[in-house]
Amino acid sequence: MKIDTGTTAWMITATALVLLMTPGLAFFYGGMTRAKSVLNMMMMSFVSIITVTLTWVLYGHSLAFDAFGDGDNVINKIIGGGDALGLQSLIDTATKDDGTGMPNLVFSAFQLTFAIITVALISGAIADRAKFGAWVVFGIAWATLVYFPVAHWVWGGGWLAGLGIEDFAGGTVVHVNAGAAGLALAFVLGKRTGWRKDPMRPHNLTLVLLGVGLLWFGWFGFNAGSELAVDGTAGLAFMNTQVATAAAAGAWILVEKLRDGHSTTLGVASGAVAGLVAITPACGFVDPWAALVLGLVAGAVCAYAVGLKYRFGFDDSLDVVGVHLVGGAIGAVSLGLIARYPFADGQNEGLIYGGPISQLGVQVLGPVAVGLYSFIMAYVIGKIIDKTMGFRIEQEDEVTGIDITTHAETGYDLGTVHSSGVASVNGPVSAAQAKKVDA
Amino acid sequence: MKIDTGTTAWMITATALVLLMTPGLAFFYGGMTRAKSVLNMMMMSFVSIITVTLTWVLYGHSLAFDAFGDGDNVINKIIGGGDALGLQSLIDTATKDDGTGMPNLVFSAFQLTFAIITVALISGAIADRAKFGAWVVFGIAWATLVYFPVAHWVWGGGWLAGLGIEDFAGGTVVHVNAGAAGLALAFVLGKRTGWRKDPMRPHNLTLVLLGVGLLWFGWFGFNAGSELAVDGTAGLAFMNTQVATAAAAGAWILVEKLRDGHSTTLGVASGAVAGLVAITPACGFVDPWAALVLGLVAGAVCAYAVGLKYRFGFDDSLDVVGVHLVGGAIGAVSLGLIARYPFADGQNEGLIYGGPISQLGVQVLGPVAVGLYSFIMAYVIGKIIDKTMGFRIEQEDEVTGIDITTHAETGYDLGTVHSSGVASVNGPVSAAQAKKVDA
Amino acid sequence: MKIDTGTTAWMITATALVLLMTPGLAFFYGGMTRAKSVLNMMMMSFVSIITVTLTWVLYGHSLAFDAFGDGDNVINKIIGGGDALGLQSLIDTATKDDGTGMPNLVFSAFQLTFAIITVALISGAIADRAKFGAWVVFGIAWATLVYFPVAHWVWGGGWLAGLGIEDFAGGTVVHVNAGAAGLALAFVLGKRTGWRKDPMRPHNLTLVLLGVGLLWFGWFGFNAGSELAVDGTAGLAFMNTQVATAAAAGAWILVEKLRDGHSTTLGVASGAVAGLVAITPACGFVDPWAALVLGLVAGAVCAYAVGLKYRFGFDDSLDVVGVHLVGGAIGAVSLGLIARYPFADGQNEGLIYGGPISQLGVQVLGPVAVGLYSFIMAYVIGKIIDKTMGFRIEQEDEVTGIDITTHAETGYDLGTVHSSGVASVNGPVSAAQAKKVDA
Amino acid sequence: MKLITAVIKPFKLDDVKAALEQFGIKGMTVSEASGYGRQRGHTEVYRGAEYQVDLVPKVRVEVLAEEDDAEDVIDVIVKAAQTGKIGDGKVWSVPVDTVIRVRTGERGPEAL
Amino acid sequence: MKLITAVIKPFKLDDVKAALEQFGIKGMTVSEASGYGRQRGHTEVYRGAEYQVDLVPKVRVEVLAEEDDAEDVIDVIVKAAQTGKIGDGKVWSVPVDTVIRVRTGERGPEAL
Amino acid sequence: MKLITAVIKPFKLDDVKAALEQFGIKGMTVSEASGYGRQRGHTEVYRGAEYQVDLVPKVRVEVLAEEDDAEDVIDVIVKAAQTGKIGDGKVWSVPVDTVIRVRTGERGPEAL
Ligand SMILES: Nc1ncnc2c1ncn2[C@@H]1O[C@H](COP(=O)(O)OP(=O)(O)O)[C@@H](O)[C@H]1O
Ligand SMILES: Nc1ncnc2c1ncn2[C@@H]1O[C@H](COP(=O)(O)OP(=O)(O)O)[C@@H](O)[C@H]1O
Ligand SMILES: Nc1ncnc2c1ncn2[C@@H]1O[C@H](COP(=O)(O)OP(=O)(O)O)[C@@H](O)[C@H]1O
Repeated sequence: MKIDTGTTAWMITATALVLLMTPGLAFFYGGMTRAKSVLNMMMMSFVSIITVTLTWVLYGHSLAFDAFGDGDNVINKIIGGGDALGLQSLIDTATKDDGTGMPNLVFSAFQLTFAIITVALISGAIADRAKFGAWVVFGIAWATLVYFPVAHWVWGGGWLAGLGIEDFAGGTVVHVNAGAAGLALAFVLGKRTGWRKDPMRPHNLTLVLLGVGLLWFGWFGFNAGSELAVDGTAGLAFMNTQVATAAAAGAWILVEKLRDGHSTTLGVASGAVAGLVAITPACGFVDPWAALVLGLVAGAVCAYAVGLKYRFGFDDSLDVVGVHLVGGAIGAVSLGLIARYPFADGQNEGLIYGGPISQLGVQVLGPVAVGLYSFIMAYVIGKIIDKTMGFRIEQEDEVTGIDITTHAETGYDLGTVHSSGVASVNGPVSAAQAKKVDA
Repeated sequence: MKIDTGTTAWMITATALVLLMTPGLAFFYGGMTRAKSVLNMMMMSFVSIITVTLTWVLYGHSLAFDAFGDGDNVINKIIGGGDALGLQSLIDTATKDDGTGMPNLVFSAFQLTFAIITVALISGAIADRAKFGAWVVFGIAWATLVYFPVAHWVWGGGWLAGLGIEDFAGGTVVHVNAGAAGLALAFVLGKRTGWRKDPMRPHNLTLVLLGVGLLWFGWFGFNAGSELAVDGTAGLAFMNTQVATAAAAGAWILVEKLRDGHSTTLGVASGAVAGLVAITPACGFVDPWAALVLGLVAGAVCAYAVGLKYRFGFDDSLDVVGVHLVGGAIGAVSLGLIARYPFADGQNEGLIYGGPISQLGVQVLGPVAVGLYSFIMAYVIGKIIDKTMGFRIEQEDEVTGIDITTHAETGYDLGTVHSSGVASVNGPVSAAQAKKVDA
Repeated sequence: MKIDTGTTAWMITATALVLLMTPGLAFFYGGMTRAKSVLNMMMMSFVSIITVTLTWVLYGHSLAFDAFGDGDNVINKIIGGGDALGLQSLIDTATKDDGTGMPNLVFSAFQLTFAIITVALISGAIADRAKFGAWVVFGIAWATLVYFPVAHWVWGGGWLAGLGIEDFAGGTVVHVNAGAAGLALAFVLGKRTGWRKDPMRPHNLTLVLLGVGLLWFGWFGFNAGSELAVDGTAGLAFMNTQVATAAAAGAWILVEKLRDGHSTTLGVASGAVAGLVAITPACGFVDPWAALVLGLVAGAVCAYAVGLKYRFGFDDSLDVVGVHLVGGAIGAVSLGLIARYPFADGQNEGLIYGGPISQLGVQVLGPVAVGLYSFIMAYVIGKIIDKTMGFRIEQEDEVTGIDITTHAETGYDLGTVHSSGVASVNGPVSAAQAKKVDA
Repeated sequence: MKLITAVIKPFKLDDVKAALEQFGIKGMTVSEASGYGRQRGHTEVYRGAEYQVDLVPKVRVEVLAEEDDAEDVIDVIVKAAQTGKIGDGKVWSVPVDTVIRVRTGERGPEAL
Repeated sequence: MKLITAVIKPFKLDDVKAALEQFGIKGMTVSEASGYGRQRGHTEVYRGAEYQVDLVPKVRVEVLAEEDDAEDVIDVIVKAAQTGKIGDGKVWSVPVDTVIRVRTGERGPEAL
Repeated sequence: MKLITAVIKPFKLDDVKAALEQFGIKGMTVSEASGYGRQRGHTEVYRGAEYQVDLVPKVRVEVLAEEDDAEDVIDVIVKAAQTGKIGDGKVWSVPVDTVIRVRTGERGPEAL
C-alpha cells in the first residue's frame, strides 16, 4: 500500500478535528439549555458518538461508501453495498492506487465523524424533554435509514452525485439533512412546558462560546479536510471557511444591534455557526469575496430565521432549523450562482460565471429532496418510537429537570457547604432521592 | 538531516495533541472533585507539566531512550545512558537515516508528553488532601525512579522489549504504571474526611465532559502517533481507538442502566476513558472487530471495578485504579489473545491467531512486573515524603477546602454582588482571611 | 502549482491551532474578570476575529505581506503594496516555486490568525468598561494603522527586517505591539470603579486554565508554525516552546510561594503565558538550555512586573503590560545574547556565541520602536474615539455589570428555580428589564 | 403586619406565585434554601455506593401582608404548594413592627 | 432588640454598607434573593421573542440592632438605598427575643 | 413558637446539624449568606496587591422550635458552633405566630 504521507498526515488530523466537533456541539447546545437539563443535552451528543460509531463499523461505511455490485446499477443510485462490513476489507488498502491517497481506514474514520455530528445536531430540536433510550433508538434508526443512504446519494456515487450536485463538505448531506429531521422531531415531541412563557435563556454562555470555539476549530478539518488532499483547493476551502464565518457572525450581531439595540454573545455564537454551515457546501467552489458575501447573507438571514419557530409555533429548542436547515440550504443553493471551481464530472460553474441554469436546479433539488426525505423519515421513526416506547418524559420530570430525573445527576454543585449529608445546598441531590420523595 | 515532511507534520501535531491531554485530564479530574478542591486538583496536573518537562530536558530523555553504552549490556536492560542530557545532542539529528523519519527533537517532545500525563494521572487517587509541595517532590521522584526506567524497559530497548512485549501506546508503561502508583498513594495518604459518608459527587460535570472531549481528541495523537509514522498502521490505530472508546462508553452506561436504573454523564465519561485506556496497548495490533469487543469488555468490567475501593476500603478518589490499572491491564493481557499484527522482533500473534502461549505470558508478566515495581516504589517514595515533609494537609484545611487553604483561591465566584469588600457573597474569600479568622 | 504536502499539512494544522488561540484567550481573559463582565470580555476577543478577518481579506494581507512596487524602494520599508486586495491573486499560487512550499492562501490564513490574536490581546487592558462599538472601531483602526505596517516592518521586508531583527514568531510584532497598545488604552479609559478597593479576583479559574490550556496547545502552531516548514528548526521551536513555558510557570509559582506563601492557579496560568510570550521571538534561534533559562527569567520577572500597575497607577486590568509587553521585550532582547541559529541575511548570533553587539542593538531597537509607535498610535486612536463616540460606558452600567447593560445577557444562570417568570433567582435578568426599571 | 415565610418544593414556586397574584398580593421575595423535616433519611446510590442524604433543595418565599390578610395568604400558599407527599414544606408567620418602601419612604400598609 | 431586613438593589449594597458603618453598626448579614413588587410586569426581548419577567435580583441585608437604634438604622438604610425609581426595595423590622454571640455565649445587647 | 436563626461558620454546619438531631430536632432550613461582625477588617494579599475584606461566607440555619425548647435549642447550637475565635457567628430568636405543615395543613406544634 502506497500513500502520500502529507495528505495522510492532514487527513488524520482533520479526522480528529471533526471528531472534536461533537463534544464542541455538546457544549454549544448544553450551554444554551437551562441548568437543569445541561447534562441530558450533552449526553445526547455523546451517545451519538457511541451509536453512530458502532453502526458505522458494522455496516454504515458499506451502505454509504461501498458501491453496490459493480456500481453501475440502479440500486447503487440509492444505497451502497456490503463489502466493508466490519471494516475488515479496508485494512491495508488505500484510497488511490497511485500513492497520492491515504489508507482507506483514515478515509473511513473521516467520514464516520461526519455521520456522528449529523445525528448529534438533530438533538438540539428536542432539548429538555426526550427520553434518553428513545433518543438512542432514534439515532440508530435515522443514521441507518437516512444518513447512510443520503451520504451515498451525494458522496458515494448515488443519484445526486450523478446529477452533478455540488456539496463540498455537507451543506445538504449534513445540515439540511439534520435540520429537517430536527423539525420533524420538534413536531413529534411537541413544545416544552412553559415554552413562550419562560425565556428559557442559555444557562452558561461561557460553555456556548467554548462550544463555538471548538466547532470553528474543528470545522477547518470538516471543510478543508473534505478536499481529501493537501492542495490549493484545501487552502481555498480553509480561507473561505474563515472569511464566511467571520462575516456571518458580524452580520448577525449587526442585525441584533439594529433590531434589538444590543449585540449578544449568543448572537456571535449563532452567527458563526450559521456562517460555518452556509460555507460548508461552498468552501472549495467559490472565491473569497463570494465567501464573504455568502457569510453576510447567511448571518443576516439566519438571525431572522431563528424567530420563525415563534411564528409557526414549533419548539425547535436550540434553533436547528433556523441555523442548519436554513443556513445549509442557503449555501447549497448559492452554488448555482457563485460556484467557480467545479471539479467533478457533471458539475458546472454558477450563473454569474456563465454556468447553466440546470446547475442551479440541481442545487435546489438536492436540499429539497434530502430535506423532504429526512423530514418524512424522521417523523415516521419518531412517531413509531413515540407510540411504542414513548419519546417524551413525564411533565413533572421535565419541570423538575431531566438531568436529575433521567440521569440522576445535576450539572453543577457549586455550593460552599459540602459537609456530610449536604450534597448541595443549591442543587437537587439525586433522582433516587427525588423519586423516593416525590413518589 | 533528511526527514519525511508528512511523518514529521503528523508527529508535531500528535505531540501537541498529547500535550493537550494533560489540561484535559485536569478538567476531567477537576470536575469530579468538590467545588472546594477543583483548583488543587487541576494544579496537580499543571505542575506535572512543569516538573516532568524540566526533568525530561535535563536527564529524562536520556534515561528512557538513550542506549546505555553500546546498548548491548545488562545495564541497558534496566536503564538508559546519558548522551542526551540537556537534549543538546538531539539538535539537527533525525530518528532515521533514510529520510523517512522525523527530527529527534520531535520524537523527544512526543515522548515527553507521555511522561507528563502519566505522572498527572496518579494525582486522581489523592484528591482534596495532598500537600502541594509534597506532590511536586513526589512527581519528580517517581518520574525519575519509575517512569523513565519503565519507559526504557518497554520502549527504550530494555528487558521487556527484549521479551517481545506488545504495548503499542502505553497500556503498561502509562496506565498500569500510573494506576499502581495511585493505589500506593491512596494507602499512604489515607481516606478523605467524610469518605463513604458524604457522596462527594462531581461538582461540575460540564468540566468532566470537557476533559473527556479533550482527552479523546488528544488520544488520537497518543495512539495513532505511537506508530511514529504515517501509514496503514497509524490509520488502524486511529480507527480502533474510536471504536473501542465508543464501545466502552456504551457498555458502561448500559451496565449503569441495568444496575442502577439510569445512565449517567460520569458513566459516559468514565466509560470513554476506560475504552481509551484499554485500546492504548492494543490499537495497532488488532482488528476493528477485536477493538469493539475489547471496548465492550473494558467498559463493563471497569464499571464494576470502580466499586472495588468501597469493598477494600481505600480512597482512590477519582478511580485511577478502577479505570487505569484495571483498564490498562485488560488491554495488555488481551493482546495475548487477539493481537494480529505484531511488527517487532520477538512479538507474536495472539492465541486465537495461533500465536504461542508465551506471548500471553509476556503480556501478563509486563503489567504485573511494572505494576508491582511502580506500587512499591510509589509507596516507599510516598512514605519517605510523609515522614519528612508530610504528605497530607491538616484536617481543618481539608474540610474548609484545599483550594482556599493551599492556593488562597476559590474556583468560582459567581455571586452577583461584587461591590467593594464583597469579594463574594457565595464563596470563601481568601486563605489569608481564613487563616487570620480561624487561627 | 507544486507544493510540499507535508509542509502544507502542518501549516494548515498550525493555522487552525493559532486560530483556536483567540477563543482560548477569550476564556483566559473571561475567567479573570468578575462574573458580571465575562461575556463582554469574551466578546472583545470574538469580535476581533470578525473585524480582523474582514480587513485582512480586503487589504490587510496586502499591506503586510505584499511588496510595494518592486519592493526595492523606501515606501516598502514602511508598508506593503496592494496586489492581494481581496486575496484573489493568491488563489492557486504557492509560497515557493520549487515545490517545497505551501499554497499562498494557507500562508495568508496563517498570518491572519496572528493579526487576530494581537488585536484581541489588547482588550485585556480595558476589561469591564469599554463601549463595545468603540472597541470594534478601535480594532479596525489599530489593525490597519499599526499591526499591518509593523508586521510588514519585521516579516514583510520592511525596515526592521532590513536591519536583521530576529523575531521568530512575534515577540515584537505581536506581544510588545499589543502590550504597548494596551498600556495606552488603560490611560485613555482610566481605572475601573472600585479599582484598588475591591480585589476584583477572577470569577472562574477553571475558565482561566481552559484558556491557558488552549493557548499553550495553539502556541505550538504559533511558534513551530512560524518556521513555515517542517524541519529541524520547527522541531527545535516546538521543544523550546515547551521547555520555556514549563520553566516560566514554575518560576512564577515559586516566586509566589516565597513571596506570598502560596502558589496560585492564576500564577501557574500567568507564568505559562509569560513563558510562551518570552520564547515566541526566540524559539527557533536558541538551544533548549537557553530556552529553560529564558523561561525562568521571564516567569520570575513577569511575576513582579504585574505589580507595576499598582505602583504607577494605571489599571491594566488583566496584565497585558506585565505579561505581554514585558515578556515580549525580554524575549526579544535576550536574542542579542543567546541567539545561536540565525538564518536570514543580516541576522547574527548572540553575544555569548561571539555575535556582534549590533545584533543586541537591533534587538533593543525593535521592541522600543514598535512599542513607542504602537503606544502613540493607540493613544491617539483611543482619544479620537473617546472624544467622538465615547470609549467608556456609564458608571452605573459598569457597576451593574457590562454584560447585562451592553449585551443584555448574563454569563451564568445556575439557579435551580426556572419556573415561569423566574429567569434566574441568582442573576440579573436582562438589560431590557434593567433599563426599564432603573431608567 | 405579618411576614409569612414559606419553604416549598422548587417546582411549586410557579403555582404559589400565580395563586398569590390571583389573591391580590403585590410583592414577594424569593431565595434558595435547603432543608429537611420528616422527609429525611432516604438513601441514594451513586457509582455503586450508597449514601444517606439529608438536605433537599427548597425555595423560600417571603410575603409581607396586612394583619387581616395573613391567614388567607397562608391558606393560599398551602393550597398551591401542596402535593400531599413528604417534603411539601412549611409555612410560618412572624409579627412585623413596620414596613417601609425604600423608593418613597412610605410606612405601614401603604408600603406594601 | 430588632431584626431589620432590607431587600435592596444589588448595586446599592456598597452604599448601604458604608452608611451603616458610619452610623456605627458593627455587623450585618447579606444574602442573595429575587423579588418583585410594584416593579413587576416589564417585558424583555430575547432572540426575537418577548417575555414577561417577574423576579428581579435583589440583595437582602439583615441587621440586628438595639430597640432604640432601630428607627435610625431603618432611616439610614432607606436613605442610602434610595434611587427614587421602582424596584428600590423594602425594609422591615421584626421583634427579636434574644441574641447570642456564638464565640462567647454573651446575650442581649452585648452580643451585638 | 420560636424561629431560631443561627449564622455560623460553614465548616461547623455538620456539627450543628448532628447536635440538633441528637437533641431531637426534626427539621431545619439551611441557606448561604455572608456577613461580618467583630471579625471584619483583616486584609488579604492577591497578586501583589493588598485588600481589605469585609464579608465572609457564612451558613444560615433556621430552626422552628416550641416555646419551651427554644432556649435549649439555642444552647445546643451555640455549643456545637463554637470555636472560640472571632467569626463564630450569631444566634437569635424571633416569636412566631403560627406554623403550618404544607402536606397536611396541620398547625402549631403538630406541624413541627
Ligand atoms: N423545624 C423546622 N425548622 C425549620 N425549617 C423546617 C423545620 N421542619 C421542616 N422545615 C423545612 O420544611 C421543609 C419541608 O419539611 P418536611 O418535613 O419535608 O415536610 P413534611 O413534614 O410536611 O414532610 C424542610 O426541607 C425544611 O426546609
Ligand atoms: N409584599 C412583599 N413581601 C415581600 N417582599 C416584597 C413585597 N413587596 C416587595 N417586596 C420586595 O421588595 C422588592 C422591591 O419591591 P418594589 O415593589 O419593586 O418596590 P417599590 O414598591 O418601591 O417599587 C421586591 O423585589 C421584593 O423583593
Ligand atoms: N449586627 C448584626 N446583624 C446581623 N448579623 C450580624 C450582626 N453581627 C454579626 N452578624 C453576623 O454574625 C456573623 C459573625 O459575626 P462576628 O462578629 O464575626 O462574630 P463575633 O462577634 O463573635 O466575632 C457575621 O458574619 C454576620 O453574618
